[in-house]
Amino acid sequence: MNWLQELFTGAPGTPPSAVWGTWVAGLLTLAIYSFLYKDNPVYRFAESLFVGVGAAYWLAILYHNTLVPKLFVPLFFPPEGQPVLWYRVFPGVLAAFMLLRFFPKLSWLSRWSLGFVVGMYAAVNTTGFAQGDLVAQIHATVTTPLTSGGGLVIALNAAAIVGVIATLIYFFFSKEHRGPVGAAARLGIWFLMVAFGASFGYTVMGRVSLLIGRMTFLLRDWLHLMQ
Amino acid sequence: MRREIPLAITFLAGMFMLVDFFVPHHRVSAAGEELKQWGTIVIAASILLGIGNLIRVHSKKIARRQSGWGFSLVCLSVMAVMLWFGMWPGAKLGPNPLVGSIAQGSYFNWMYLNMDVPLQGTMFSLLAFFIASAAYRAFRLRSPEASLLLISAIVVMLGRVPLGQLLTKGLPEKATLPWLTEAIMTYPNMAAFRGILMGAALGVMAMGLRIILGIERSYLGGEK
Amino acid sequence: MRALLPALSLSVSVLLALFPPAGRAADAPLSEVVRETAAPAAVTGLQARDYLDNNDRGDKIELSWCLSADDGAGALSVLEYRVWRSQAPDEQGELVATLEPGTAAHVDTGVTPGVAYYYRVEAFDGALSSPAATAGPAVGRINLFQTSRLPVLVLSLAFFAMVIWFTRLAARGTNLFVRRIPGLNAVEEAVGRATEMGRPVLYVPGIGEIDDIQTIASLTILSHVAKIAAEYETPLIVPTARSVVMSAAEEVVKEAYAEAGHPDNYNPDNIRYLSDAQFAFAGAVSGIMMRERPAANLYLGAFWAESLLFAETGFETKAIQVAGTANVSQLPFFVTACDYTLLGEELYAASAYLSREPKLLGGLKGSDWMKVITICIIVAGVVLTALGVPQFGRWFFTQ
Amino acid sequence: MAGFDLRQIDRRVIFTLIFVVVAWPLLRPMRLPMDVTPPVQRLYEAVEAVPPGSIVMLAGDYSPDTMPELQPMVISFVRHAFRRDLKIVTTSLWANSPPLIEDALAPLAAEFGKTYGVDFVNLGYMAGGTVTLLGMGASIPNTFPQDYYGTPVAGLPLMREVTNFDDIALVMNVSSGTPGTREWVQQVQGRYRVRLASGTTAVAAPPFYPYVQSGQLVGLLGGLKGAAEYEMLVDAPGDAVRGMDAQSIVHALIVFFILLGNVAYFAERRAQRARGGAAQREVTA
Repeated sequence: MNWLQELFTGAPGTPPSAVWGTWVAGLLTLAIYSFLYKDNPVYRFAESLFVGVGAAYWLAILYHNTLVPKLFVPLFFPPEGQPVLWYRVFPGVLAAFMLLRFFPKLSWLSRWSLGFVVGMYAAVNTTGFAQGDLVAQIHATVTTPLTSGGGLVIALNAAAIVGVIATLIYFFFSKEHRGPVGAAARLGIWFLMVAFGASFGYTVMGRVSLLIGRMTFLLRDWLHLMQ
Repeated sequence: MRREIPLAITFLAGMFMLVDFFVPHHRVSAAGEELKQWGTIVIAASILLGIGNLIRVHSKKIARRQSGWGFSLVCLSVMAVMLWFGMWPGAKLGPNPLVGSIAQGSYFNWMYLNMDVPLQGTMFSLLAFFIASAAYRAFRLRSPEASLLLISAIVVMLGRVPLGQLLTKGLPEKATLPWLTEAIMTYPNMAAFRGILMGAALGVMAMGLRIILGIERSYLGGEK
Repeated sequence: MRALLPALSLSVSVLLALFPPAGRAADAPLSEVVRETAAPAAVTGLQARDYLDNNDRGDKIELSWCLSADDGAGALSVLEYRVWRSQAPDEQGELVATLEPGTAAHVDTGVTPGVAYYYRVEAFDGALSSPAATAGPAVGRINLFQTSRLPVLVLSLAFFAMVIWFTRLAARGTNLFVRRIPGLNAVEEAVGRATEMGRPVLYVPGIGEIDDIQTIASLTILSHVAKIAAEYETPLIVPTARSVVMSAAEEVVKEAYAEAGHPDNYNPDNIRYLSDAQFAFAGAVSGIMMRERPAANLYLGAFWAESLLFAETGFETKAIQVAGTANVSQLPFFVTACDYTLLGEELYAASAYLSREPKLLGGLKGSDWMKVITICIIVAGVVLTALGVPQFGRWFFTQ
Repeated sequence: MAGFDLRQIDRRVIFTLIFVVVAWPLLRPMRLPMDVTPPVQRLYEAVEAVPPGSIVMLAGDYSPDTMPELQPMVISFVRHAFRRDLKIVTTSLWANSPPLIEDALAPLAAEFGKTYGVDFVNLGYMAGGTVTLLGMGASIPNTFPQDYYGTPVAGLPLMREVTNFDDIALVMNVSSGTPGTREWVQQVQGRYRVRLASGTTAVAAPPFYPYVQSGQLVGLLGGLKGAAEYEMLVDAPGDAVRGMDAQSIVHALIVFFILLGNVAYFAERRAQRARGGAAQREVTA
């Protein structure tokens, strides 16, 4: 049985660790799918494994890729010919404060670090959204081409401008939705519903794709049933 | 003081980043650059916080023998093993260490690719099944709005895959499902999301303002 | 690859110089053969000036010149241009760039702002350099404001002013009008229906953390729902996915029962922490729906993929369902499976409407009037562009 | 309704059906024809327009859960870039990405004879999200002082050519959430004038169409279909193209389910109305 042999040794030249790995991955995949029948201990085992592996991965990569190059190397092991970045002590202290959350007596100090991070993020988000999602979108709407591209495209472009305005009016809360405002809001909801429909279609597509990915793994990489 | 200092830090960090956005002066940029490097370090610590919390919750469960403590034990043990593989400092043995390294070919990498990857991937692929079931049992043309939504959804679902191309083959281009789908995406979908984007931007900006000015303090936690 | 090309062309030109192809040697005037040993022609018209952009840090100087006459012409081609920078007019200075043939401009990015520099550019043919063209002094001008970002500043300041203004008005007790969100009526009807049927109400505040603004908005609405439930004496079940959210929900519901005058009816067992894991939580909530058969299911807050499972199971048990979330990708499922859905911002508006908290009202009113301004700008811009005045619209270009 | 009630079908029957319908076309491919949509075409052309020898950035912000959709995009982009002699610098704001990117880079580097450190560099993961993006705007080597393996960037020849986004001809962001394409648009594209292309999950794609219309994104790959079209354009059909048959059939099945479910729903409502029962009955049933 060629196929059976391949199942346990992999394609010619596959290292044993890869074959092992595929088996582990295949069995874990089935363990998760067992949830479709009903919640069961095998699923819960796989789920706990998932949490543990995920956390360990995150911690290790955070250490190797962020803390070492950004904090430990500049402070303690500067590359030859480069000075110690002594001022990295400050973020180091703030990072340590953050971890004081675990000690109720000192947890108030973690607010310093939190304040730093939250303040920075707040400002960065404010300018980012203002430039990228407000001003840039206003600019793009105002400069929508309305003179070229043929009758249908011009009509659709004009409709899109109307759609933007109608959507904004739908989310206007300082006036009852009656009269002309109500009519515009009504138009807005139609645009929203068509957009949500598109979202719906795309979300279905995405979820199905993930299943196709796992099935490709099961049928090809593990069971060697696909060409 | 336990509140004033954090609020002052928030204000200063926030205001500086705002200035950094508008003022290209090289001294501002230089200071801004270092501050951003600090940001990554402190944020890294906040991620550690989450992982620490996880360890705490599961150890408590094990210590108190709460229901399902065995699963907590599984979680913590596998975590310890993987951390040993990934971070053991004394293990820089050769050019391609298997332990203490995260590089390709290490034990750590093996665990990631063969355990974390399939588990994460499979977890979310469950949703394809749930969507199919909900499509049959819950998605209803219950109102004109929902009907419009579902019609648009059906057009997009068929028009975005090769099947839709096949179904309307031979029709004039502007009546084919792929064309209709692209038109929906490019015009009404774009317009509605642009409106949503602008509204959401205002929400974020208002929140940012409140945080920097210290009006919004909920992130600092409850006690005074 | 890129390193190979010059080397290749160098060897070709050396070969050509040593063994000129027969036809060419015969045709070529003598002068050209002699020029092989001479340096290439110098570049002309070298100019150095501050990088024409008001938004840089002042660390850039822009150079431009006309190509050497020998660039790309004949066998004596220029192999590279060399750019030298110094702080004195007659010094050779530091080599700052070597550029490929055909290049007639360069931006020097390594300068100290505010310092005067002199530049020399030479054409080099592999053996000899042309006489240097010189230019300078040029200064990288220090900029104090990113002029291209002016629209961002103007609109942000206008918006911030309105937010602060409305917040202060609200704090002083001025009655700011916010229309009632129809979704709230649906929520109240649903609770009423559950009371009529003698079955509990289920309220899921999402699976977001406590610092998620959606969760905070949801807790405001929860307080409102709890008051009605307390008045009607209908059990209210609140499953949560985060332990901190659970404690917050406990506080909120307890307080609401006290305010409604029924503190004794508060049942702490109904506020439950189920699981942090997404699908485990979804499974457990579905279990509650099947077993305890709530007649009204309210899903308000931050939801992700689990939205689908809730909506489906709730539909099965024939409960009245009202949902609301700002996570746009989940809205379609709620709209098609629930009786009423609060879309995006409506969730925040509902919480501002109910709580009348000045900071929320101020943000909401400020956003509202900013939307009016936005609409005005769009209309004005489109009309002006159509009338042949595109400058207004272009002003909003910030890149 | 007397007799067989459509609504009583067990979920597990539907689950089994989905399972079969996905597996069948994978085992017996039909190769349905496929056209390329404008956002994908534009992305392809944007990469084609980058002069050979330039440096492009592959920013991978995704995790294994969305790998089936996004990994084919990463593979196709790397193939496209290597084929056009572009150098690749990869970065990640998501901890989960670097090994996945590595998985795509290694075989393709071998295929095209590219050298690590000279033709491509994997800078690995950096915490900080949006703040990290701004740090890169100021200085990429200071933001990523070491690569994924801990080698200082000063020791990598390619990184000597990179200071900040001025040296990057194009950024391809492959993202499945936050931080991701939206943050790249907000913080990098406008602020540092970067040519930005994006490949996202299908779930995330519809809200990005305003960015495509405005030109903030030079192109967009949405979900597995976008990935499949890109695979066709770079002339290397892979997992995405292979998945399209199954995708088609499952979509048809789900549309069928929606229609069938609604027929049952309206039939039931009509029956109730005929019996004189109001909506009240429906709830107490």
